[in-house]
Amino acid sequence: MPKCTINGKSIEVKPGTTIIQAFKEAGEEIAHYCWHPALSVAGVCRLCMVQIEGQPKLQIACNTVVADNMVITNKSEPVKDAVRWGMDFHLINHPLDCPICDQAGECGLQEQYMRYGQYDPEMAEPKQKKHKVIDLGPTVVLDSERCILCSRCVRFTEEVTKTNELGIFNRGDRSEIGTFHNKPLNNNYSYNTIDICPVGALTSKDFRFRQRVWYLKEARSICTGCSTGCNVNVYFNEEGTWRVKPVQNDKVNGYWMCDKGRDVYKFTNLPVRLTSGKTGSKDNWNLLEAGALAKDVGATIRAAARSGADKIALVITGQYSNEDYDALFQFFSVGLGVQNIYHWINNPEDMNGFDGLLFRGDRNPNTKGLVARLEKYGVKTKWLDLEDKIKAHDLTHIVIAGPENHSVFPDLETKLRLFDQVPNVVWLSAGKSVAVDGLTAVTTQIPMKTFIEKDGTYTNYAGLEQKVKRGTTIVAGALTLEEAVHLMSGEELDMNMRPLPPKYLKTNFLVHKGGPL
Amino acid sequence: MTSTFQLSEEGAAFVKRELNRYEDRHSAIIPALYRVQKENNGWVSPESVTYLSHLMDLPESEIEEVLRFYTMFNTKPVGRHHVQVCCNISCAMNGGRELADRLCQEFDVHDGEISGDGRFTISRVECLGACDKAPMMQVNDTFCEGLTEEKAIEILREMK
Amino acid sequence: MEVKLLTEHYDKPEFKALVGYKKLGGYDTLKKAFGMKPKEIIEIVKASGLRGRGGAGFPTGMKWSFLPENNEPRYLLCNADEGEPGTFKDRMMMERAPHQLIEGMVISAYAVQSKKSYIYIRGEYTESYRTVEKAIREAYDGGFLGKNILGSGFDHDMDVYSGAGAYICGEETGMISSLEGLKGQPKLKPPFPAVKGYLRKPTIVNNVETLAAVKYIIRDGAQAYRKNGTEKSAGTKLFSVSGNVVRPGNYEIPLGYPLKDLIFNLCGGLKHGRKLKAVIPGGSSAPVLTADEAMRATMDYECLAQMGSMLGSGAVIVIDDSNCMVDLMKVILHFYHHESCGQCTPCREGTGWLDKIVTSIVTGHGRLQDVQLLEKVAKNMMGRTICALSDAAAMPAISFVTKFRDEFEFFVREGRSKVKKEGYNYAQMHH
Amino acid sequence: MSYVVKRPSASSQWYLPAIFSGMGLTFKKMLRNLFVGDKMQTLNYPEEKYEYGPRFKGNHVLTVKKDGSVRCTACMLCATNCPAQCIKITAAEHNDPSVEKYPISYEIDILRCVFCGFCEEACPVDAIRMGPEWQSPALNGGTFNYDIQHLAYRGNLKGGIQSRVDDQERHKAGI
Repeated sequence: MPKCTINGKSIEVKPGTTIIQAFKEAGEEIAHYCWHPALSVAGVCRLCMVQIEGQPKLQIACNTVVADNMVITNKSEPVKDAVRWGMDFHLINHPLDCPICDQAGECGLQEQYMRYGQYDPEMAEPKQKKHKVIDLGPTVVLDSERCILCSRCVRFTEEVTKTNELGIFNRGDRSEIGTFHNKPLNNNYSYNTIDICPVGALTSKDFRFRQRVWYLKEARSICTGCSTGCNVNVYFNEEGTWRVKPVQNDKVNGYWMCDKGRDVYKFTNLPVRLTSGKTGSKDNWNLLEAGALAKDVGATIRAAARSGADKIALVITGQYSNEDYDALFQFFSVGLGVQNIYHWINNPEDMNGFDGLLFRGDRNPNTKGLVARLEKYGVKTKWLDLEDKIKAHDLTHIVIAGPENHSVFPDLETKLRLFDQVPNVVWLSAGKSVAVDGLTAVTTQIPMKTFIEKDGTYTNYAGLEQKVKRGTTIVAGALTLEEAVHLMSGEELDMNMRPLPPKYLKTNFLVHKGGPL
Repeated sequence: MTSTFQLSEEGAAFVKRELNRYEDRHSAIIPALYRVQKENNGWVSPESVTYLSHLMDLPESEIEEVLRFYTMFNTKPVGRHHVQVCCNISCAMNGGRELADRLCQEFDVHDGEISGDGRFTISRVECLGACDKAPMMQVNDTFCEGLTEEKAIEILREMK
Repeated sequence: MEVKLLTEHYDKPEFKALVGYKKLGGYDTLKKAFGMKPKEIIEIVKASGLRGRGGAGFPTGMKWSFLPENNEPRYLLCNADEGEPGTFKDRMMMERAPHQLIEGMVISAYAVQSKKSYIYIRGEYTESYRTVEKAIREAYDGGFLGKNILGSGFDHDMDVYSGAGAYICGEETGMISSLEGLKGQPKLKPPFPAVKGYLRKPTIVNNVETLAAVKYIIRDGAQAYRKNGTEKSAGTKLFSVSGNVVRPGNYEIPLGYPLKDLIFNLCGGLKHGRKLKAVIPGGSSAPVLTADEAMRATMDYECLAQMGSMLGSGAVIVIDDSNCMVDLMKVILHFYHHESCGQCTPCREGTGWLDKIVTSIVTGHGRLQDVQLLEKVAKNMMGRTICALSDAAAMPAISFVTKFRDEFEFFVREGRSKVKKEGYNYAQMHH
Repeated sequence: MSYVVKRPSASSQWYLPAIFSGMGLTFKKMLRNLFVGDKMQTLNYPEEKYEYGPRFKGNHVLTVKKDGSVRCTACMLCATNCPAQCIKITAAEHNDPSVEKYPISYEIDILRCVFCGFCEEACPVDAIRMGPEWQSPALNGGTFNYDIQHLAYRGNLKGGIQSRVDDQERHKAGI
C-alpha cells in the first residue's frame, strides 16, 4: 500500500491508484475535464496538473500512478499558473453563449473557470467557427463550438456501448466531434453522453430549453423503468418533474442509465395523472376525494367478502413498493381471506430479456418483491385461472393495483376489456386512461402516488433492496397504495404513515432558525 | 449521397488482402482509402466510406476519423491533376508562396478548388521534403523541383 | 570536410539494387552480426555512442535495453515519416540505398530479437515507398529476410507502411497510432513504447539514419565509429542544408563540425553576396540562432543545446538578410497550427492562437502587446502536452521574438516589414 | 416622551384675516391659470401626461433586432434575478441555428413589478430596458400581464427599439 502526501494530507492508497483518484480519496479539489472514473484515461485536457516533489516537470494526475512516498501538490504557483492558462486555452475558442446554453448552471467550464480561471483573457483574435445545432438523432443536439474536445463521449461510445458512432474529425483547432455525416446517435444509452459532457456541446432534446437548471431541485430516487433499478436523481420544481439523471452506484448501474429509463419522469406529471377519485362507469363519472372513495369502496368489499371471499379477485402489477405489497396482502389475503390473487405480467415474452449493459426486459421496478410476497402468502394462482373465472362469471368484485407507468403495459386495453366483465371494478393507478374511463362495469378509480411522491423499498432483479425517499408531491390528492389499503380496511390514516424526518421533530425549525423566542 | 460507390474487383481484393497483411485490421484503412481515392477520381466520397465500412467490417466513424485526419486524402472532388505547391519555410524563402499565387492566377483557380476546365486543383501544402530544390511542387505523384514560375507554368500547360 | 560513411556509395546508381549493393560489400555485416550474440550487438551500439538521428538524440543502445526481458513478441519500427520542415535526408537514404537501411534494420532486429519490423514512410514519399518495397522483395528473394536468414536460425519479416500526410506521425507514438490504423495521435507516456508500443507490445522506434548507422557500427566496431564526432556526439550525421545557400543539399559530416564551415565551405556560402541573418540548425522546431551564434556553433548535440537550440533532425535552414523574420515566423506557426493533432488543449488552441496573433501582425493589424503575448502564450504551451509538438511550436516562437524583437515591434508600429524586400503579402493573398 | 403643545395665541383667534388672505391667493392663482394657461402648475391628467427623462425606470421595453424580431434569447436571467418574480418566459428552439433559442412567450406581471431594474441589469444582450413610460392603467386584471406584443411592439414604440447588441455583427467580428 503506497503512502503519499497530497497537499499536506498523507493518505494510503491501493497500488496502481492514479494521482487523480488519490486526490478524490483525499477529498482534495483538482481541475479536470477529460478524466472520468468509468472511462479510459485520455490525458488531453491537461488541467489536472500536479507538482511532484523531485520532478522538474508538472505531471498530469490522471496518468501518473502514485508511488510510495510521493509528495504531491496542486496548490503551488506553477501548478496554479498552468491550470489558469489551461483554462484560458479551453476558452479562447469557446463561444461563451451561456445565456442560450442549456448547460449553464451545471457547466464544467463555468464552475472551473470561477475556481481556477485567469479572469483576464488576452485573446483578441477571431474565434474558430464550427458547426452549431447539429441534430444527432432522436436524443442529442450537438454544438461543436462549445465542445472542448475532451473526448469523453467518444470514449463512451467506444468503450461502454461499443457502438462507435461518435468520432473526432479533422485535426488541430478545426477538430469537431460528430457522427459520420450526422448519422443519428441512436443507441439506448445516448443520453449518457450528455451527462458526461462537461460543457454544453451535447444537450438533450428532451430537456432542451424547457427549464433552466437552477430552477430545479433534485431528489435521489431509483429508475422504475425496468427491474435493474438504476439510481437516479429526479429533477423537479413546482411545475412538475423535468428529467432524470443517473447517480453512481457501483452495485447497480455504475455511472450510467439507459434512454428508456429517462422517460420515467414523464408519467409523474400532471397532464397524464389521475388527479382525483372517480366513481361510476362509462360517460358517467362522479369525482370524489380519493380518501373518501377508498373508505366507501373498502366498506363494499368488506361486505362482499363476508358473503364469500372467493367472489373477490385481486390483480397486482410489479410497479409498487414492498411496503405497498405488504399492506395489500395483509388486508386482502390475511384480513379478508381472498385467495384469487393474480400477478399481472405486462410483457411475458421478454420478461427475462437483457441488453448486456443495464436494460432489462422486465419493465417493472419490483417484480422480484411481488413474487417474494406471493410466495410468502402462499399464492400459487395462474393468470389463466382468472380469465376462466371471469368468463364463468364467478367474480363480483375485482381490485386492480394497476400500473404507474402505463406506457410499459402494451396489454392494458386487452386486460381492461377482460376486467370489464366483472360487475365491480376497483382501479388503483397513478395515471389517467381513456380505456379505464370507458369501462362499463361499476368502477371506482383511486389515484395513486408515483415513485417520486412516496417512501418505499424496491427489490431489483438481483434481489437488492433499495430504499427510496419521497422527493416531491405532484398530485396532492393521490394516495399511496399503502394508504389506500388502510382506508379500505376501515382504519383511519394517522401521522405515523407519513413520518416526518426526525430533524423536524427534534427542533421546531422556527425556533431553531430564529434563536430563542 | 444517392449514388453508391463500389471498388473494382481488383480493388476490393486488394482491400481484403491489406486487411490480412497487417497485425491489426485497422491498419488497412489507410491503404484502402488510397485505393478508393485512386479509383474515385482523386477523392473519397462519403458513400465510399460507407462502402468501405461494409467491406472492411469497421465502423464508419473510425474510417472517417482517419480520412479527415490525414491531409493526403481529399474529401472534396479535385481536378484531374492535383498540384501541391510547397509553401513551407525553405520554399517560402525561395518564392514558393508567390509561385502558388502565380499558378492560381495563371490557371484562374482559387486555392484548393478545381479550375473551370476541371484540369487542376492547386493547393498550398506544407513541407514535402525537397527543400534543397526549392521552390517545388508535387503534381499528382511526381515531384517537380527547382522551379521558377515560368518553368512551373510550362509543366502544367503540358498537362491535359 | 565531409566524411562519407553512410553516403559513401550514394552517387553510384547500382547501389540501389540488391546486386550492386552486394557487390559493394552489402549484407556482409549482417553475416558478421549473426556471428555475435544479440546482447553483444546492443553493447557495441551502446559503446559507439550512437544517438537517435530523428530529432531527440536519445542514445540508441540505451533505448534498446529498455525492452522488458521476456518472450513477448516485439516490434522494430523504422521512422521514415520525415516531416520536419527542412529535412530531406531520409528520403535520399531510402531512394538511393534501401538495402543499407534493410541491412541495418535486420541487424537491429536481431539485436533486439524482434521478428517483425515495419518501415513507416510518409505518404508524400511515393518514390521512396516504391524503392523500399522493391528492395524488400529483393531481400526476401536473396534470403536476407524471411525464415532462417542466412542459416542463422533468426526469422524476420519486414513490411512498409505508407502514411498519409501528417507531421505528427513523425512522433514515435503518433507513428504507432497511425500504423495501428488510427488517427496519428500520440499516446500517453507512460507506458513507453519499449514497454507497450505497437499493439500494446514492446516496440522500438528508430530513425532511418540511426538504423542505417547500426550497420557501420557493427562493420567497423564501436571505436572506429567513435573516431568521428565528439565525446558525447559520436559519429557522422547527415545534414540537410536548405534556404539561402549556393549549394543546398545533404552533407554527411562528423558531429562537432563548425556550422560556419558547413555553410560557407561545403554549401558555398550565401547567394548574391548577402549577409547571414540567422540559422535554424535543426529543423523548423529548433530555436533560431542569430548570425553571431551561428558563427560560433558546432554541429553537435551539446553545443547547440548550450546555445539554447537543438540539433534536431539536422535540417539547417540558412536565412540571409533579405528575409523578414516576422514573415518566416508566420510560415512556421502556420505549419504547426496546421499540423497540431488536436488532442491536447494547450497545443490545439495554442498553435492556433499563435498563428492568429502573428497573422494579425503580418497583415498590419498587430497591437504592441501582441509581441509579448506571442511569447507568453508560447511559454505556457511548453511542457504541458502529451508530445513535443507544442514545444516545437513554442520554441521557435520564443526564440524569434526574443532574438528579433525589434523586427516584430517595427512591424507592429509601422505596419510593414523592417527588411527592404517585403515578406509575402498575406493581406493580398490570392485565394 | 413628553409633548409640548403650543397654545393658540390671542391674535390667531381672529381667523377672518387669514381666510381672506388664503382666498386671495386662491383667486390669484385661479385667474392666472385662466388667462395664462401655459404657466399652470398642474396637469390635466389623463388628457395631458408628464414626460419623464429618458433615464427614468418605468415600464419595460423588449428591444428588437434589425429584422424586427425580439432580441431576447430567453436566457431567463431577468426572471431569475427578479425579486418580485413577475417575469415568466417560455423558451423554444429557433429555426435559425445562429439564433438557437428565443422566447415564445414573455410575460411581465406589471402589478407585481417593483421597478427595481434588476432585469435590465441582468440582461446580457440588452434585450430588456426600462423606459420613461410609467402610466399603467387598465380596465381589467389581465391587461396588467404584459406580453411580447405589448412589451416590444406597443404603439408608442413605433415598431420596436433596436438593441445595441447585434449577434450578426458579433459573429462577423469573431466574438
